[in-house]
Amino acid sequence: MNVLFFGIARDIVGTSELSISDIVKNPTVNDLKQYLISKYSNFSKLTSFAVAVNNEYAKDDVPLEQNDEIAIIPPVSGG
Amino acid sequence: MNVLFFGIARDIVGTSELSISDIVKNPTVNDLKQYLISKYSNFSKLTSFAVAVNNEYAKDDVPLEQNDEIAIIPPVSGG
Amino acid sequence: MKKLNIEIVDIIDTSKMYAQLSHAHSGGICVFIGTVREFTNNEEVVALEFETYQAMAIKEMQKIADEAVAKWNLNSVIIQHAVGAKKVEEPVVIVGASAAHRPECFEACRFLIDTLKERVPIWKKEMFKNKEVWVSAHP
Amino acid sequence: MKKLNIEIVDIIDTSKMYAQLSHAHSGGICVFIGTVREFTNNEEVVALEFETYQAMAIKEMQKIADEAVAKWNLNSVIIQHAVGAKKVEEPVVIVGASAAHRPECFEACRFLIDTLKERVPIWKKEMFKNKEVWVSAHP
Repeated sequence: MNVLFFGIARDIVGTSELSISDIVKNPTVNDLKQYLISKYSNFSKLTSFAVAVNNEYAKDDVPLEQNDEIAIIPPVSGG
Repeated sequence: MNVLFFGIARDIVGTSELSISDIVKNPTVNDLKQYLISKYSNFSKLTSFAVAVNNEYAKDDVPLEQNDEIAIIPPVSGG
Repeated sequence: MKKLNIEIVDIIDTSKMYAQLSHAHSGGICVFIGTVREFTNNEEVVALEFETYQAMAIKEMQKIADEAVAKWNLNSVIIQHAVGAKKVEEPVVIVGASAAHRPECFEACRFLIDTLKERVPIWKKEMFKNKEVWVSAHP
Repeated sequence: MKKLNIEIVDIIDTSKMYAQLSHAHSGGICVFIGTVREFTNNEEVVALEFETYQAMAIKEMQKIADEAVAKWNLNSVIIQHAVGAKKVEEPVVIVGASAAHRPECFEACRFLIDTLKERVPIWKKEMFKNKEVWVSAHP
């Protein structure tokens, strides 16, 4: 499963794209969040972070498919 | 006493500047308004009209001096 | 230093707006532009014609700008109104304010246009196909 | 016909704004421009650096524009955000709405910028002399 990282999330993992294989089977958005927090403790220091699936904000219970475009969205600050 | 007319006030008197001599002595703003309404009845059909003295809105009791710049301000509609 | 731009013009050049309003101490700029609309009460407008009592108009616009600067601590203000005949889609007025934060510049910009419409001696005549009407003149 | 302009750009050209927003059915246009401010909490800002998740940002901006058009019956909307490094006094975002009357275009313009700041995946890093800070990242 490929995951894209932006802003401070990219700084935390040290790359803009990560291939993740050691996650639970049939993971949900929430599983991915927990995975990231357990691997990179700095995610728990953020105000919050969201997951986008195919360019849309996704709720915690959304299942992640192999071909989805998945991205980690730290707190936005445009404008 | 010279008086300037703008917008519909100019249309009512038919000129943009009028020299008025047959008004009461030491006239006030209110005297000028009454003079105009009596001479040109269409002034009474306006929503309202104001008098400016030396480029400032003037209240009814303000006395008009010979050298003042006096102007009739019908309802404004800029913008 | 505050930047103020108060003018009566023949043609409003909206492309100059940013240079007139930007400021190192500002994070937000709000601008309102009034334009000629094709229809008024379902009647087709051919043009609007504006005239002004220029010396007094400039004085009133300056007062409005000063009031806004004092109330919202603005860094820049523009108030420009056009005179003459304006066709559909042409700009007739532009007001704008720049401030440190966005709530102030929005509130100030709204105040500028609302107060201009109440106080500044400018008159608008709507030119329809078969008649001309001085706006707001009659009840 | 509605005019919509939704873009992520390197440099915002404010001089095109009027052509993008003017409309024969509009009497009012309201525009907000966000700019780089010299100081944040009394610390001097050298530059702001913006990055975006472009495909998603465009999609979110389109949704925001659609919501505003539906709510206020707008004739034109622009939403443009810049990416890359921006220096003091440079524009970083421009949003605007045109409508028949001014209350609608003011309300819609405020909605556009407020909602963009809440939802659109764009990130701002403040570059100070001795440090860099991702805005809003930490509580």
